[in-house]
Amino acid sequence: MEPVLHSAPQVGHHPAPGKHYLNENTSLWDWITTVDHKRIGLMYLVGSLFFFMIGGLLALLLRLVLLTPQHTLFGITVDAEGYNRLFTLHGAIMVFLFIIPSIPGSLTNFVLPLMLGAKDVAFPKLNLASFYIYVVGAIMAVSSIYFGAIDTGWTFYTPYSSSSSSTSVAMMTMSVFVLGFSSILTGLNFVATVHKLRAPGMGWFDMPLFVWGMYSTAVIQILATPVLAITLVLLAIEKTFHIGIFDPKYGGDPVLFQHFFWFYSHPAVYIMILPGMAIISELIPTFSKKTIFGYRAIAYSSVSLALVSFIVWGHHMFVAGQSQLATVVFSALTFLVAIPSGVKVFNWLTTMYKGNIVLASPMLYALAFLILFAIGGLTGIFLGTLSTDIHLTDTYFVVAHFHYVMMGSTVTAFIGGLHYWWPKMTGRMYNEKLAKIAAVLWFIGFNATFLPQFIMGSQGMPRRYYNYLDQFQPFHAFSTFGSWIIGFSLFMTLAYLLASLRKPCDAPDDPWGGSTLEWRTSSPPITHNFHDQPVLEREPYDYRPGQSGRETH
Amino acid sequence: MSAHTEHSHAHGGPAVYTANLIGLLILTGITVGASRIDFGPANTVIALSIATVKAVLVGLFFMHLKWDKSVNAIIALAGFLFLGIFLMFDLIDLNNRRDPLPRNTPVLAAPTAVPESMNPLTTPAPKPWVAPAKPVGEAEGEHEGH
Amino acid sequence: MEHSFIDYITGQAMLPPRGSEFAGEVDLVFIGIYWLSIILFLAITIPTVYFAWRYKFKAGRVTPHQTHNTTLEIMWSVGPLIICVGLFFWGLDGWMKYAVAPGDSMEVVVTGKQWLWQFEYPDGSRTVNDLHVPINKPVKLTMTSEDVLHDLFVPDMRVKVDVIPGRYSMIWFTPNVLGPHTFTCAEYCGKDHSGMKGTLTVESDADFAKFMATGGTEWEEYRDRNDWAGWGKLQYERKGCNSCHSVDGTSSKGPTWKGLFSKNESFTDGSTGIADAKYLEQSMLQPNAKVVKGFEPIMPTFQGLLRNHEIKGLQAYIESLK
Amino acid sequence: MSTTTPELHTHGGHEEGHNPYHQHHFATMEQQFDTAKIGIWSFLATEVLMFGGLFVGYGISQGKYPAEFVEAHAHLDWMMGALNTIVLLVSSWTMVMAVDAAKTNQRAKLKMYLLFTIACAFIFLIVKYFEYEHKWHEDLMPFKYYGTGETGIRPGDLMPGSHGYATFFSFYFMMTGLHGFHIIVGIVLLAWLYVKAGRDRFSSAYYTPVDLVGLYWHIVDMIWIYLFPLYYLIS
Ligand code: HEA
Ligand code: HEA
Ligand code: HEC
Ligand code: CUA
Ligand SMILES: [Cu+2]
Repeated sequence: MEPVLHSAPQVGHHPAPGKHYLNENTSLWDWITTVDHKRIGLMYLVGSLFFFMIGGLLALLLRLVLLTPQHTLFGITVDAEGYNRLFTLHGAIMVFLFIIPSIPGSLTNFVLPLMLGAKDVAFPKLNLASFYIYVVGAIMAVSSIYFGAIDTGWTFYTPYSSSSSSTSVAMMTMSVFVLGFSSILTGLNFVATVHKLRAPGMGWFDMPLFVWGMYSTAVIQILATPVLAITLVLLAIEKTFHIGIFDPKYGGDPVLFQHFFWFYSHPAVYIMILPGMAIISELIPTFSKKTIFGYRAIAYSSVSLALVSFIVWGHHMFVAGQSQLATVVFSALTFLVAIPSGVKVFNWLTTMYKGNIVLASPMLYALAFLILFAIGGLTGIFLGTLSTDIHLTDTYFVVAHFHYVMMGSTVTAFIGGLHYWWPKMTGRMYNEKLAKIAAVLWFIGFNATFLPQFIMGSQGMPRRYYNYLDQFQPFHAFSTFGSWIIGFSLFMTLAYLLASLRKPCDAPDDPWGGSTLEWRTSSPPITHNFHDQPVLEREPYDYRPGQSGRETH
Repeated sequence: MSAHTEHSHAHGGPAVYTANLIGLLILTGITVGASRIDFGPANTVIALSIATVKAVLVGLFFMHLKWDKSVNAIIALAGFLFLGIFLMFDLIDLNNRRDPLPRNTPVLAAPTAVPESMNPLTTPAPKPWVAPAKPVGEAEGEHEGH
Repeated sequence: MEHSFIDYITGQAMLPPRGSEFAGEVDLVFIGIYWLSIILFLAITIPTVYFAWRYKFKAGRVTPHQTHNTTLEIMWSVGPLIICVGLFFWGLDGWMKYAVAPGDSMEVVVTGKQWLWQFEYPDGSRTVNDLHVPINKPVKLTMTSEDVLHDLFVPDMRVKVDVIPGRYSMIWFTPNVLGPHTFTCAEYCGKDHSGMKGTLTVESDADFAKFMATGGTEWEEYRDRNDWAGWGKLQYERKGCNSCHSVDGTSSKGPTWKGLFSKNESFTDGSTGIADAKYLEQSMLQPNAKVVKGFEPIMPTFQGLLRNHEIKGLQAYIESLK
Repeated sequence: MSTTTPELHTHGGHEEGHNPYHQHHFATMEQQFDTAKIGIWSFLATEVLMFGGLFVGYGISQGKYPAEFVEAHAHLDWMMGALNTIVLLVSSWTMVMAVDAAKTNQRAKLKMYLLFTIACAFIFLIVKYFEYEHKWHEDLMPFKYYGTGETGIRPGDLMPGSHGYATFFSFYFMMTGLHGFHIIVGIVLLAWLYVKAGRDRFSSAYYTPVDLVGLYWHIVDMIWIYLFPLYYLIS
C-alpha cells in the first residue's frame, strides 16, 4: 500500500485505489473527530471488548473466591465486602458497559448502514456524540471504584442502596444515567436510519433480518431507557436528599423502586438478546447457503418480542411483595415471550434443513447459540412459572439462566458476528483453525461453568453468597474450573484476531458468500461505503443458482 | 415509501394556529373553573381529561401531526402508550396489596425489641423536619394565608 | 443425600430433600417442566447437530428455495402457546396454596435485620437464627424487616418471600419431616448476607413443648451433666452471638470472648470495670449501658430473648474461654 | 425516495445547485428533512417517558397522601400557575408562527416571532422565580430541607410517619425544576435560531432547525399543560 495523495479533491465519490476507510485520513485527530459510522463502530468495538475483558477478569476472580467455602486458596484475601463489590462491578460492567452497548454500538454501527445500502447512519454527529457519552459514562463508572466501590448488586435495590450502602452508589447511578443517554441516542439514530435511508428499491420486507432485529432493539432503547434514567436520578436524590419515594424510612416504597427498575431492565434483556438473534438470522442462511425460512415470521417475532417485553417485568418480583393480582398477571404475560422466541428457533432450524452447511467458525457459534439459547430460554420458563419460581428465585438457578441467555446466547452471537464481519471490518482473514478450536473450547467451558449452577440453584444455593454450605463445594469447584476454560478460549480468540491485523489486507469482498449488501462493497469498505449507490434487485437471502452471484469455498 | 410532493405549505397557516391558541386559552379557563367546583374524585379526572384535550390540540395543530407523515404520530403515541402501560401495571400492584398482619403484637413495637435509636447502622440522622413545633396558632395562621 | 445416577437423569437430584407436602407439589411441577424442557431441548439440539452433519457442505449441492410455510408457522406458534397456558395454570395452582395460609396455623413473627433472624413464638418467647416448629402442623411466618430487604428461604419447604421494612409478608408450610432444615437469606442485604442463615428444627409435639418450656430439648441433658459451659456454647451458636463475637481472640463486630472473664474492661465513657458475671449479664440485657472502648454500640439487647438458665450458661461459657 | 434515481446525488461534495445544508448521505433534501423529523419525534417520546417516570411517582405519592397533597397544594398560587400556562400557550403560538414565517421566507417575521417566544420564556422563568422564592421564604423546601428554616414545622408533618408535605414539595420542585431546565435549554436553542435567522440561514428550502426546535418547544408546553392542573388545581 504505497502512499497515495489524499488531500487532492476526489473525483466524484471514488477514492484513490487502495484507499479505504481505515487508511484514508489516519491522523489521530481524524479518528477522534470522525463521523464515519465504520470508524465509530470500531471505536465502540475496542471500548466494549475492553470492558468485556475487565468484567470477565472480575468474574474469574470471583469464581476463584468461590472455589472453596473458606476462600483460602492461593492466599486470596477477599473479604465479604470485597466479594460483594466484585459481583456488583462484574454485573454492572457486563450489563451497562459491555452487553448493552456492544452489538448496537460496534457491529450494528458498522454493518447496518452497509446492509441498507446507505452512506452513513441518519445522524453521524449524533453517533459520535453517543460514543463520547459512552466514554464519559464509562469513566464515571470506573471512578465510582475510587469513591468506595458500589456493593449493591447491579439491581441497586432500595433501601440498601439508598441508606446502608456506600456513597459511590450516587456516582454509579449517575454513570448508568449517562450511559442510558448514549444508548437512547444510538437507538434513535438507528430508527431514523432504518426508516429513511434504505437503498432505492428496498422495502421493509426486503431488509435483512439483522436490520429488523436491530430496529426492534432500537424501539426498546428509545421507550424504556428514559424510565431507567429518571429512576436512577430519583435514587441518587433519594440517597442524598431523602425524597421519600423508594426508602421506607422516609415514607417510600422499596417495591416501587423495583417496578421502576424492571420496567427498564426487563426490556433491557431484550436489548441484549434481540441483537444476538439478529446476528444469528444472518449467520444461518449465509452458512447454510439457503434462503431464510419464514422471513416474515422472524421479522414479526422480533417486533413482537420488543413489544411484549414491556409487559412482563413483574416476573422479577414474584416474591418481592407485589400484590397477588399483579403476580398472577405478570406470570401469565411472561409466557407470551416464549412464543416468538420459539418461532425464531424453529425457523432457523428449518432454514438449515436441506441446506449446504459450511461449518466455518461463525457457523459454529451459531450452532452453539441454538443449543445454549434453548437451555437459557427453557430455564426461563421454570422461572416464569409461579410455584417453581418461588423456590428458584434468587438462587444460582437464576444466575445460570441469565448467563445462558446473556453470555451463552448474546455473547456467543456477538463473537460469531465478530468473526463473520471481521474480514469486512479489518480486511483480514483470521486463522480459521484456531478459531474453530476456540469455538469448541468456548462451548465446553461455558457449559462446564454454568450447568452445575442450575443444580446448585435448585438445591437451594442462594445467589450473591460469599459463604456457602459445604455440600455445594463440588459444584462450585467444577464451575470455577469451567471458567478457566472460557477465559482461555477468549484470550485465544483475542490473540488470533489481533494477530490477523499484522498481515496486509487479504480478505475477499465476500468471503462467506453472503447475500446482503455489505458484501457488495470492498473489504474494508471505502469511506463512503459504496462506489455506486447500490440498488436492490432481489429479495435478501436468495441462494438460487445464478442469484447469489458468487460461489464460495 | 411513496413519493410525497410538498411539505412546505400544504397545511396549517396562521389562521389555524390562532384559532388553536384561542381554543387552548378557553380550555385553560374551563380547567380553572372546573377546579373551583367540587365534583368529588371526578375533579382529577376532569382536569386530566381537559389537559389531554389540550395536549392533543397542541400535537395536532402546533406540532403538525394532523398533516405530518403518520410515522411521527405513531412514535408520539407510542411514548404515551408505554407510559400508560407503566402506570397501569404499577396501579394494579399498588391497589391490590393486602399485607398479612401479625396476630401477636408486632415485634417491632414490643418493648424488648431493639430501639431503633440504638442502632446507628440503620437509624437515619434525626429527621430534620421533625423540629420542635411552633405555637399552633402561628403555624395555622400562616397556613391560612393562602 | 446420596443420589443415584438415575436421580440425576430424572431431575430428582436437582432438588433438595422435601420437608413438606407442598414441596412435593412444587417438585412435581419442576420435574414436569424439566421433562418438557428435555424434550424441547432435544427437539432443537438433535436437528441442529443432525442437519450440520447431514447437510455438511458439498461443492455443487443446490439448496431448495423454501421461503415459508404458513401451516408450520401456525403449528409452532399455537403448540407452544397451548403448552404455556397449561404451564401457567399448573404453576398458579401450586402458588395459590402458597399464597393463603390455613386459618389454624401456628404463627411465628419473624424480624429480619442485618444480619440475623429473630423469631417470636405465640407465647412471646424468642429465638435467634433458630426456629423450632412442631411436625405436621401448619406454621405461618409473618415477617418484617428492621432495615433493608431480606428474604427468608427454606429450601426444603420450597418457600421464600422477601421481608420488607415497614410491611409484613408471609410464608407458611406444614413440615412433615423431622429434623434440621437449613434456612437462608435470599435477598441481598449487604456484607453478611451469606451469613444470615440458621436452622429450622422440626420436632415432635412433645419435643416442641419442651422447647417452648426450657429453650431446647437438649436442656435436660446438659442439666443432668451439669455442663453449664456446653449449654452456653450452644446458646452462643443458636442465639447468634457468633455473628459478632469470636471465641478465638480475633475481634470482629464485637469484642472477642476469649479471656474476657474477669478482665479489666475500659468503656467509651472513660470508666473501667471488671468483667464479672454481673457485668456479663448486664452486657447481654442492656448492652448500651456500658459500651466497650473501640466498639460501636450496635449490639441489640437480648432482654426477653435469653432465659435465666441460658444467661447462666453463657456466663459459664465465657468464663471457660481462658 | 423510490422516485429518486441512484445517480441523482452521489457524493457529499457541495456541488453547484445543491442546497448547502444538504448532507452527503441523503439522496434528497426531503429525505433529510423527514429523517430529522423522525429523529426529533423519537427524542420527544423519550422526553415523555422520562417525565413520565416523575408523573407516575407523583401519582403514586398522591395516592398515598391524598389529604396532605390537597393541603400542601394550597401553598401554590394558582394565579401564578394560570399566568404561566397562558404565557406558555402564547409562546407556543409565537413559535408555530415563527416556523410558518421561516417556511414562507418571511425573515423579519421569523425574527420577531422568535424574539417573542424568547420573551415569553423569560416571563415564564421570572414568574417561576417568584414562586420559588415564595416557597423559600415559607420554608416549603423539597426533600429533607422541608421546613428546616426559620419558620419551622408545617402542621401536617406532625402526623407521625407522614412525609406527605415534604413529598409534595419534593415532586413539585423536581418536576417544575426539570421543566424549567427544559425552558432554559429552549431559550438557548431559540437564541441560536435567532442568530442564524439574522444571518439569513432559513428559507422555505431549509428551515429544519426552526421546525425541530419548535417541536421541542411544544412538548415543553405540553408537559406544563399537565403540570398545571396536577399541582395547582387538585382538590
Ligand atoms: C439476554 C437476556 C435474557 C433473556 C433473553 C431472557 C429470557 C427469558 N427470561 Fe430471563 N433473565 C435475565 C436475562 C434474560 N432472560 C436476567 C439478566 C435475569 C436476572 C436479573 C437479576 O435478577 O439479576 C433474568 C431473570 C428472569 C426471571 C426472574 C427470576 C427471578 O429472579 O426470580 C424470569 C422469570 O420469569 C425470567 C424469565 C425469562 C423468560 C420466560 C425468558 C424468555 O424470553 C425465554 C424464551 C425462550 C424459550 C422458551 C426457548 C425457545 C422456545 C421454544 C423452543 C418454544 C417452545 C417453548 C415452550 C413451549 C416453553 N428471567
Ligand atoms: C453479559 C453479561 C455477563 C457475562 C458475559 C458474564 C460472564 C461471567 N460471569 Fe457473570 N454475571 C452477570 C453478567 C455476566 N456475566 C450479571 C448481570 C451478574 C449478576 C450480578 C449481581 O448479582 O448483581 C453476574 C453474576 C455472576 C455470578 C454470581 C455471583 C453471585 O451471585 O454471587 C457468577 C458466579 O459464578 C458469575 C460468573 C461469570 C463468569 C465465570 C463469567 C465468565 O464466563 C467470563 C469470561 C470472560 C473473560 C475471561 C474475559 C475474556 C475477554 C477477553 C479476553 C476480551 C476479548 C474477547 C474477544 C476478542 C472475543 N457471574
Ligand atoms: C450485632 C452484633 C452483636 C451480637 C449479635 C451480639 N453482640 Fe455482644 N457485643 C457487640 C458489641 C459491638 C459489643 C461491644 C460494645 C458494647 O459493649 O456494647 C458487645 C459486647 C458484649 C459483651 C461485653 C464484652 C466485653 O468485652 O466487655 C458481652 C458479654 C456480650 N456482648 C455478649 C453477647 C451475647 C451473650 C450475645 C448473644 C446472645 C451477643 N453479645 C450478641 C455486638 C454484638
Ligand atoms: Cu438478609 Cu440477605
Ligand atoms: Cu425479565
